[in-house]
Amino acid sequence: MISLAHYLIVGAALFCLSVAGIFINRKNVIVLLMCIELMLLAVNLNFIAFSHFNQDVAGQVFVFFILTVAAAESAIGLAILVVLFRNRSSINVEDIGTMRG
Amino acid sequence: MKELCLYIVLAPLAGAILAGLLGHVIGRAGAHWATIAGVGASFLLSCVAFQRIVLGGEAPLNENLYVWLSTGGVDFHVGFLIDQLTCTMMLVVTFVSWMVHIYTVGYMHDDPGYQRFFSYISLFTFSMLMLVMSNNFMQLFFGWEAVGLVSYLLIGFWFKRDSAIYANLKAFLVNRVGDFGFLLGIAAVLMYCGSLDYAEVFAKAPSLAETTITLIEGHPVSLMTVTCLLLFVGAMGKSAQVPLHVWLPDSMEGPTPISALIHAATMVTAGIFMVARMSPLFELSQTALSAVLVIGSITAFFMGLLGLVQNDIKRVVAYSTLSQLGYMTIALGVSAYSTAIFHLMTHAFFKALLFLAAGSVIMGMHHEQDMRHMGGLRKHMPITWITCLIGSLALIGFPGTAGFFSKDMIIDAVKISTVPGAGIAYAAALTGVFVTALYSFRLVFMVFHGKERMDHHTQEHLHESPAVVTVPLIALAIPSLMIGAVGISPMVFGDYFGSSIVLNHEHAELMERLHEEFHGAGEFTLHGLMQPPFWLAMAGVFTAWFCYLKQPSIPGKVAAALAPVKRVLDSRYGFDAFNEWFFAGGARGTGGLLWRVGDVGLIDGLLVNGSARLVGWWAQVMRGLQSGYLYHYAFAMILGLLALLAVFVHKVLA
Amino acid sequence: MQLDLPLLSLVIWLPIIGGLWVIFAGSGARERGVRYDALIISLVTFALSLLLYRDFDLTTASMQFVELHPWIASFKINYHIGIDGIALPLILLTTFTSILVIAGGWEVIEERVNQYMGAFLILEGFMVGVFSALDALLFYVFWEAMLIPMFLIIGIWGGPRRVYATIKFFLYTFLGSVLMLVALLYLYAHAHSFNLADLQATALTAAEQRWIFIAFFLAFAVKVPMWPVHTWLPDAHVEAPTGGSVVLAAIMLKMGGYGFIRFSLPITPDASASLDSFMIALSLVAVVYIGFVALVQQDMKKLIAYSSISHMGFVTLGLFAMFDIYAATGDWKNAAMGIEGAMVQMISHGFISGAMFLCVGVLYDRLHSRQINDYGGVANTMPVFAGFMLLFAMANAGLPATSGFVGEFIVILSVFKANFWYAFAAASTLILGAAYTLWMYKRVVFGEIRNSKVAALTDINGREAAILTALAILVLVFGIWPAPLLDMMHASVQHLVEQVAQSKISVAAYE
Amino acid sequence: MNDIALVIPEATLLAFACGTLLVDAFLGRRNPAATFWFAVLGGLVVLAELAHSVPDTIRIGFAGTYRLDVVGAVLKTFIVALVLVSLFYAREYFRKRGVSQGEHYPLVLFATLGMMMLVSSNSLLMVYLGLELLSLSLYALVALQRDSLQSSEAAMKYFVLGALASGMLLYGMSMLYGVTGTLDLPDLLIKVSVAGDKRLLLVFGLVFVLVGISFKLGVVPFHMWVPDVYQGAATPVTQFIGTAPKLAAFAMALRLLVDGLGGLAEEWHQMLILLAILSMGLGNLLAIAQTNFKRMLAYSTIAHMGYMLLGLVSTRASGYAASMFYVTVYALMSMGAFGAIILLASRNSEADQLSDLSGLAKRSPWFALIMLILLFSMAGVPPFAGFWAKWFVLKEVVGAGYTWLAALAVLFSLVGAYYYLRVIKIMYFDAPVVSERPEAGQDLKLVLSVNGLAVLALGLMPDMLLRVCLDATLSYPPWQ
Repeated sequence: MISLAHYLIVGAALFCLSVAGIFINRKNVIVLLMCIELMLLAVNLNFIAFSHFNQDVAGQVFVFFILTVAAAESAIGLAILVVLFRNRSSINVEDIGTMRG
Repeated sequence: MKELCLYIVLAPLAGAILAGLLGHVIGRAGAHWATIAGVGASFLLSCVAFQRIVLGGEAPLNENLYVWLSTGGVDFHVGFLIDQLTCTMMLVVTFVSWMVHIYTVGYMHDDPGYQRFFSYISLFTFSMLMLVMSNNFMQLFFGWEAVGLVSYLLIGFWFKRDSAIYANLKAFLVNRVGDFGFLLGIAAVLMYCGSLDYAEVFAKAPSLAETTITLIEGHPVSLMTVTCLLLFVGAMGKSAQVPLHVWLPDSMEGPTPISALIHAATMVTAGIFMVARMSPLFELSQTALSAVLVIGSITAFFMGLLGLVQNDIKRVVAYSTLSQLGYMTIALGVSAYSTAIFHLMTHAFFKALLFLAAGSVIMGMHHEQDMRHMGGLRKHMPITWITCLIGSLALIGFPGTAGFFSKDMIIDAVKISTVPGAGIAYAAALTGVFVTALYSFRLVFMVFHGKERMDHHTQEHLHESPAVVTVPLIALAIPSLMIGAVGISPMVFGDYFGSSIVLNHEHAELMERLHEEFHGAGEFTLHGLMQPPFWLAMAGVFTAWFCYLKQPSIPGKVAAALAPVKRVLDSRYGFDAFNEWFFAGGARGTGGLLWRVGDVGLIDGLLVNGSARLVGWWAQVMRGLQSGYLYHYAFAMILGLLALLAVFVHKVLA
Repeated sequence: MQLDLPLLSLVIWLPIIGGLWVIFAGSGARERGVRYDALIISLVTFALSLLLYRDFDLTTASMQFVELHPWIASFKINYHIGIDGIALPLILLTTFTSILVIAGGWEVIEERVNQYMGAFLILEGFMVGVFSALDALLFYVFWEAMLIPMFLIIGIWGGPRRVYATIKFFLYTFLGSVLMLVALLYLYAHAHSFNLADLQATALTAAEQRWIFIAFFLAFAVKVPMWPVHTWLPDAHVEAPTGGSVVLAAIMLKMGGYGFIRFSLPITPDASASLDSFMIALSLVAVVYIGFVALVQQDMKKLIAYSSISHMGFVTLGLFAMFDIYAATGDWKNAAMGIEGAMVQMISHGFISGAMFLCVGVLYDRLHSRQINDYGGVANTMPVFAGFMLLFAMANAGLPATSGFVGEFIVILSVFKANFWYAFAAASTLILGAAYTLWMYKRVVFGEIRNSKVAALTDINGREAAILTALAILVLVFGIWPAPLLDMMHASVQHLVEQVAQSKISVAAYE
Repeated sequence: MNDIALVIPEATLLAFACGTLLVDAFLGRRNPAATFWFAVLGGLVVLAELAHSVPDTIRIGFAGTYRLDVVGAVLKTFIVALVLVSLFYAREYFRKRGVSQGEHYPLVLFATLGMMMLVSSNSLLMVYLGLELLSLSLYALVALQRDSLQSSEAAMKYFVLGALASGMLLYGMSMLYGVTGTLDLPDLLIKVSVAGDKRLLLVFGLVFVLVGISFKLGVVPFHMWVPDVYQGAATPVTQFIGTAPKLAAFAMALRLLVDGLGGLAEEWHQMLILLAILSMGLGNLLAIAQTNFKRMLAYSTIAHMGYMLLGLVSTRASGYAASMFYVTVYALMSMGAFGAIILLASRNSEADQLSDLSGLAKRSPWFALIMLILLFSMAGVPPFAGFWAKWFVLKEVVGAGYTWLAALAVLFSLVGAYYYLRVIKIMYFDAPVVSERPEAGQDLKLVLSVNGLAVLALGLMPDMLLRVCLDATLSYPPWQ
């Protein structure tokens, strides 16, 4: 039997992975976008698990919204990436650091 | 009567304001006429007051003019107390001042600051009158400081001279040291008597005789001793008692008329007057009186010695003033207040005379003051010579002159006094007589007799001073001769001072004994011829004659033989050097240290700018955290998250 | 005739609005022409403040000319103003000094004249506001707002190190004030009112009082300024234009003393009593330490600035010696004497320091140096000026018959009752004050003409003479007859003493 | 139908936002002003509607996800008003720089819609949606300056960090949802207070939610995006980000922390104290070291948000009013400050360096004065509005018993005063580098003047705004 805890642990693990990906990755911005997606998915997993175990449908509704927003978010993210690449000719995370201090 | 007093003080003030503020309008003549008239009026009115109070036997006037301010339940007044003591002082002050005013017309004739000078001396007269006529400590202090101010102005009258402006600053500051004590004394009076009016204070004082206060934990001291000593510090400053005497010789940088008026006849005797005025307080503390006595003795003797080595004519007279002030202080110390005041009065006349005569000499010598370049002036300036001789005789106490009566009376009083310290005082006073005679006649002989040592040009132009100068000399010479004989009987022994001077029982006995031995002025004079002071004085005159006329080489030999002593005397016992090094230098050093280390270094450098720098440094350091890299930013957020989780989840668990 | 005008409000707002008018009307071509407007406004303000004096009732301690309008009704903050015998003299001092400042900058200020005059007028209004506010928040608003024009005055028209000086001035004072704000808020949490009378009536425990006292202390001590938070003053004074120095010395410093009187003493009487030896110690340090420091200054303005600190030491001394005086004599009447002495000292210091700064300003305008060493023998070329400066120097040294003497005299007399050694230390100013003032005077005014620049000096003109004469008259009048000044404050001081005598702790414990 | 009545302003705004998009697409090239005026018209209409929609009681709609209450209505009014003003600044900026950016206006309107949703949200879902609509629009706005490296860098940072923050927010929401089984905020409030042994999980979720809020507010240590975005974005965008969204973020905090998680106030008020101290400290400290005016203002924002949080710390109605007052006044001041940069900008220069302000008092006395008012106000010096803002939150902090916190706060404001003074020093005491007067259209001058004078007027008579804020939060806290 897979308990709520199992779902939550998987969700947490995914979340941690994605978070780690965001600050450990220093090469490619696209990986950042992927990590963000992953993070949202981790949250989705949580919501669905809770929704199921709480016998409440609202959580699943939330997931749909998250998915939709995630799509929009990716679109904007990629658009920004394109602009950045046009200006910088690089999508290296380490190259994004002209403003500091 | 009140109006009369008002006119007495305001007349010189009006003159001063007129000459001071409108000096360029009324011109030189206008200035001297205005001030001479003012002071003259003041003198004449003082005579009226004297006539009514002293001779007419009217009750002393004690009235307040207005409330200066009231606070804490105490009213501070401006008012007059006109009693016998005051009248005497008023008379002396206005008379000498008047003479000096007239004299000044001649003396300052060519000075560009003519109006200013008249304004100052009239202002001085006003201040001095306020001082002596006051009926309370506040006004006394006002007059006290006001005369100090004028003294400051007049010493620095020739403000271009470095020595003059050095001297006037010094005079003011040293006087301020005295005032420092004086003010504290006044504060003590106010605290324990609840008033500053003489009448109330003196009425209250006897009940405080046994009161003790604690200044240092565990050492109670008598209130009256503390108060009187503090007040006496003020007197020491003003009346130039050791060690606060250092300003007086330097004050000779001022024009000679004011040396006569301020630094000989009147202002410097304010301390003496004050102590006499405070006799009801001083009588309550034997300790204070002894201190007064000892200080007076030291001043009388040691300052006299310094007169011997001076070559500047005015400085000789200045040191003689110091010495004479010492005599007066001695008299105060043995509670012979009336004698002190008597000597004050005679001294005012003959010392003013001596100064003015010296001034006359200086004029004749074209502002040469070194006696080594004088000599034989007797022929050229006969009136000056005669009057100066009279003054000198009075000074040394030649029997019959004014100084004889007052000074011998002091010596007599000290002789029979049993106060602690009277022995020293007697010795000092006696030897002082010899010294006085020596330096006085050294002056007379060096200036008026012997070879003419001046340069040719000066010699050709030597002539007697004009009438405005000689008339005051003569006018002062008369009382210098006469006033002693006239005054001694009533002033010292009579009921002259009435209630203005109070003696306690013990001291009254002293005066009684003196009185018993006194049988009139004439007999006193004859008696005086057989007393040691006379012979000592004569010895002094003889020595002066021998050393400076007969065998002029002797002084040099003596000086060479006693080189160390000469050095000590030349350095004026090292007071000046010590003050310059310790007080002036020390204050500057302390100030510099506190400023650089305290203000600039610690407070500003370390605390204020230091904390500003610290903040700036932190800002720079913390800036480094904002590295510009996305992953650092994300990491910061995650750290923040974890920290919050750690703290608060832990809290819930606990 | 009793005017039905809100007189006090007029005295506050006329200069503020007038100042704005001067700034705006004076932009462009009329820049210098508005000097007349400014002068007239300041004169009218002074005249109005004299009406305050005329109609002032000397017999009562209660507030007069009270105006009370709701301002921030949500928190019961009111536009509540009124004056008593402690505020009135300070207000008169303010309005009077402002005239001098306007006149003092007449032809000296050449740049942005309208802003200069306007800033001073606005400042004047704020300062009067401080002295008349009866609502703590209103007080605070005026108190802080005052910093703005002063900050600009020093910064724009100041000397070479003006930026450092003005920022230091602002931050220093800001530091103290903001902590006072916290204290006021704390009081509000207890009293639910910012009305001064309510705050004064609020019961507080000893610990509370101590904290509040410390917060107030920082605000007021910086302003006074007391040692060791005084170091902004020499810098600010030195760099400020003459008018700025005058206002700083003559009025702004008084706000510290006023604050102690209005806030610290009545609101935290027990803390004041228990910390009084601390305050006295600082005051005496100010008198003695700063006196020595003043001695070695080479810059005239710095010297006068230090002398201000030293003289202001008497103010705090007079205020906080009251407890010891009471302990020694058992009579609160004696304590009142110290406070009145402090008040007189404040007023008189206003005249004298203002005059001294104006004197230095006169020299600075001609020679563009404040260094003592650049002068010497000024009396030869500027005899009239030398006379004025002598008077003010003597007043600064506390000579009797000048107002400078009165305050010091009363304070010394009263602290003697507390402790001989307090008076002993305080009286040292007699020597130190004379030493630094007259030594400076000697080096600047006396002596041979030191250099060709001094030789070319011209004596003061009519405008300068008028300003200095006005001050000279006041200095002398209040020296010769200070009674009217003290009569103004007797009732109020008496009331203050009664307030302070009343412990708040027992009430607080009971509650 | 009843539900629609609740959202008439929002619906109108949506319509206008879409309309603006269309107008820009069809008319924008020939007539750039058309887009602007259409957007302004939209703003005005919405404002009018909002003014008529202040409810007497709380009204709930859309299956409990949406609510209309006084505080919401007031905040929305403020937000739309601020947005409207910012449009004028934006137009002048684009005109000066010679660029036509018609996309700016619809994006602003969409962001405004997001803010309104956020303000009116009654469920975690609506909070999320409103937040995302706002954030996504802002990302786009920041990136809008397509040729600027700094802009795109800023946009990327903003985007990634923003996504991370919303991920955390969501994760926290999922936890809350899991424990309580509801997304409804009022429900949440009730269930949280009876959660008992599940408190640990709730606090766990709370921390994540708080991170989301803090990010939006830009509170240390979730502030790292603020300086870069403020500096990198075009000035009107920065201005926009720095004003109205702060109100929205405050609303978000109010909704989530008070309306939803009031039961955890014990925990979150301590967290807020911590965050507030860090923000006030670090924000003020780092602002000192800046030479770029926009970046300096960014750090000052961080500090200001720290002060704003102080009001929430007191956890009582007047405290919320204090925060609301603070954030409103702050938005007004910040609007003016960025407005001044726009005023100084020219075709060739952004004029965002501090040195660009040098000698402003000589070049333009009036606007230097306006700037002076704004800066002193930010420093919290009376008689300007910023003083009352600080005063109010400090009063609440002291009233709640945290006198030490108030003392700390004022000490930080001392540090803050320093860098505001430094700007004034540059304007007033330094000699001008360029001598010409700043050129700008009359409308900008008018708006900026009114903006500055409003700060003064609010300082002299703060009572009206205070009363509005106090009345708006009268029903708080909801658990009483």
